[in-house]
Amino acid sequence: MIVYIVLIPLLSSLLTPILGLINRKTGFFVTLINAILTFTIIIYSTRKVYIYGPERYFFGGFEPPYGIEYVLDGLNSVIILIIAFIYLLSVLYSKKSLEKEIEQKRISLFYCIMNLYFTGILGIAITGDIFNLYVFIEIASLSAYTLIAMGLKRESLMASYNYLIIGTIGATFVLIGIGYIFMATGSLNMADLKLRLPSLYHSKMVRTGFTFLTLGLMLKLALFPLHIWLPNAYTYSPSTISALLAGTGTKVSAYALIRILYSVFTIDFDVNIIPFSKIFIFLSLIAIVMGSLLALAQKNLKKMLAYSSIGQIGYITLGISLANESALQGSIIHIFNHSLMKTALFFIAGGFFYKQGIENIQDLKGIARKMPLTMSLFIIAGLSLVGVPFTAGFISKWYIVIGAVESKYYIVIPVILLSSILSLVYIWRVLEISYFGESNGNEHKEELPVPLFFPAMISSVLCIFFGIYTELPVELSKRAIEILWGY
Amino acid sequence: MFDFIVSKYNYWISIVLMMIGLYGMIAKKNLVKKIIGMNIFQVSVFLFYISMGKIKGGTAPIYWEKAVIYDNPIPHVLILTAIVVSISTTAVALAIIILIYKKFGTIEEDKILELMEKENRR
Amino acid sequence: MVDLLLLVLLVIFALYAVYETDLLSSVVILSAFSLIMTIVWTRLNAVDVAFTEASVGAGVSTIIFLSALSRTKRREEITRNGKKLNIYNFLASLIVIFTGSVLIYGTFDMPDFGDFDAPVNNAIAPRYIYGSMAELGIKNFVTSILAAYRGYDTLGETTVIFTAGVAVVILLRRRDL
Amino acid sequence: MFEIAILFLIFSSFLVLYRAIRGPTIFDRVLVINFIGTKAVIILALIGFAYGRPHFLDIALLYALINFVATIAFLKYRTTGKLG
Repeated sequence: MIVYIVLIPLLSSLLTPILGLINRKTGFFVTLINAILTFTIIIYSTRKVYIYGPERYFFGGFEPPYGIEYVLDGLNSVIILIIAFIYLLSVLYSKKSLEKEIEQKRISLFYCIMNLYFTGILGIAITGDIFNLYVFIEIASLSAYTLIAMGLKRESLMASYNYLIIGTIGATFVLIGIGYIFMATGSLNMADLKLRLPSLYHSKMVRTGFTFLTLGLMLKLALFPLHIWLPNAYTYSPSTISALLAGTGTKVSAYALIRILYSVFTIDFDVNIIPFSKIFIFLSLIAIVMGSLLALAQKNLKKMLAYSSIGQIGYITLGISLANESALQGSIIHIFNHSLMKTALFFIAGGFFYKQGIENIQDLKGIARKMPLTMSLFIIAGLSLVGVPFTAGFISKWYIVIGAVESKYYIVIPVILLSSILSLVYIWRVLEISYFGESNGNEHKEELPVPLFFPAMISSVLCIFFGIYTELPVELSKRAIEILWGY
Repeated sequence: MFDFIVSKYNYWISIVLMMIGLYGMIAKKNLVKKIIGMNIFQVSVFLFYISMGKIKGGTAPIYWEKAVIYDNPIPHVLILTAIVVSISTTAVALAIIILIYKKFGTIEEDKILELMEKENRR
Repeated sequence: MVDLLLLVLLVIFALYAVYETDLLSSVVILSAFSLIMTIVWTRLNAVDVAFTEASVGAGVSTIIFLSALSRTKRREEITRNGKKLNIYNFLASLIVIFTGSVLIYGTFDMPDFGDFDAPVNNAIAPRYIYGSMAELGIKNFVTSILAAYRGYDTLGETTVIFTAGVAVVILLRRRDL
Repeated sequence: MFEIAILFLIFSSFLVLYRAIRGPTIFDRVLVINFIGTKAVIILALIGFAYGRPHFLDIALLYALINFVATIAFLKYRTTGKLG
């Protein structure tokens, strides 16, 4: 069954341009059917994994170290669940939003690339082979470059080009890292590597390979000093794509990092043998603070959200590098929650652009009186971003703080508090302008059209829902931890 | 010492080549030049992979009655895949560069940044 | 000896391709770089890879570069604005030297070049060399791995080409589709 | 025997390197590529014989073809300023 998770998006990406020759409107429907079908299969197989344990599929029937395998276990089932959900929402959103942002004659090819991107990220999440990971990283990246380049402004081309250069350096670093590890072990299968590596932990080759693998993934993940490509890429791409990339792109790299750190290498290697943990806790803390500070300085709404993403990525890597159960659990829940809330915020920002053509925060004056419902969704998602109790963002931060206390890194607590206050400030700035700013002109109500409003509503309501009923993310992430800690 | 150098020089030269390419990618301001650097960088990584599959006295991994030792075929397979990935990246990058030239009228990074700043100030 | 000479030639070409300001010459030199690389790979017995590089690296990529140059500019313009550029170049070379030294540090306990007992050659490779003929009946081991054992990678590779093709069409095509 | 022949050919490639780097016009460089390409064909054929596996001749043939195409592309670009 799990083989269809990648094959259906791939098939639909072939189908979209062909059917697009007949009628342009088919692109959307094929993509929608694909998203629904994939999501259904993922729910079904996640449930199966949850009940019966990890599922494996051998391609061509060749057993693992020799052939390539798919593995679906507790960890990546969480990730593909959220990815498929965000993709479904983005596809629903895209129909109306793309009408204004993409030339209609290119629409079917655009959907084709979107499906290829979906194929790529699902492929990264589900593969059990380390070289296959590289191939799918390239599929996802190539389609992401193209999607970003389709933005309305000419800056989008430059953003796409910069992402291409940095992304290719990252991917090639991953390739070098795979080469070094392959040279030391002679194997490419993740499960097999986990067995072969421990006796080689003191080899310089393995350490260098590890360094380059993590460095490459950090470039893709946009951790603070390596983040330069992210703000422009998110700002200048079409609204649907901003939301899709913010919800899935960096999350999948975070997943790949967790997989490499804890499932290919072991926690003993990360913490005791090399000083990985210390360096990255430090970097993540800087990322958390700097992301929020830079977000404060922005004039453009989407750019502000993009910089806030950099801060939130800091939380994820912090949880990963603290390397204990609660922190890692917090990190996985944060991947889940941050996808929901950032997607909601980008949907709403795209909605402002669709309805009023607004991009800068300064121009939002009085918009809350024109679109009260939309603005209330913005408040919900924004508060969740800040981490107010009873929202989803609170849960993940809580787990990370517990993890920090367990590892006795007390400095984490003031930093998280500081960053929460900073994010409250930048969310508040938007709210203040939109509620109390003097608007010029008419103030009759005009909400977003339903196709734009509905996905934004779903994702922001879920932010509250998962803040109160925490069972689903907590249980799923607990299962993921069990996989990583091996019991 | 001499043995050490002789036994490693192949890897070292491929690393030197990688670094030449990486320098071209980072330091050069011309957009096409960056892509040329990228090509050199990736091809040198491929050279590194192929070097690790070589065995002294081995022959090409195609069945042959007289063969005693075959070279390791796995790196060859991986690199066949990677070459195609590399050429695809080049193609997409050059397509973006053509569009950039159409919209900005130049392919020098500094000039494009200047143009973008002017636009933002307005 | 032959291999060393070829590698030196590679380094000269690479340096020159990065240094040259005339982009057309740079592309020409890059093509020569690929040609020499093909000979190196044939010396290392990677026949199939050399095949692909000869057609893709030296042929297709040169033509792609040329068609891109024909729609943009031929010359790289060097703007010399004094110190700023120098600091930038200095930083770039610092990053490059650091990366390179980490990579070279990693080579210190690598198995020697051409070592039969290296782990690469003993973990999963023997199964392909001695078993694939009986299992699949293909004389070329590279082909049998590419098409059967790691066939899924090849599917990914094809998808990458498809992605690149659609990307180029969507970015550059002016007519309807 | 074959090894020495290969060495000589590589050495002759070094000789034309001067034209590749100094070469005042683009034609000098195209000529260099053509020259190196031709040498490469012969070297590949020789490597095949040196290793006792004449299958390598296939690559040499492919090589000769590709070399030709690239040169044509260069010259077309140079004369018309366009490709296709």
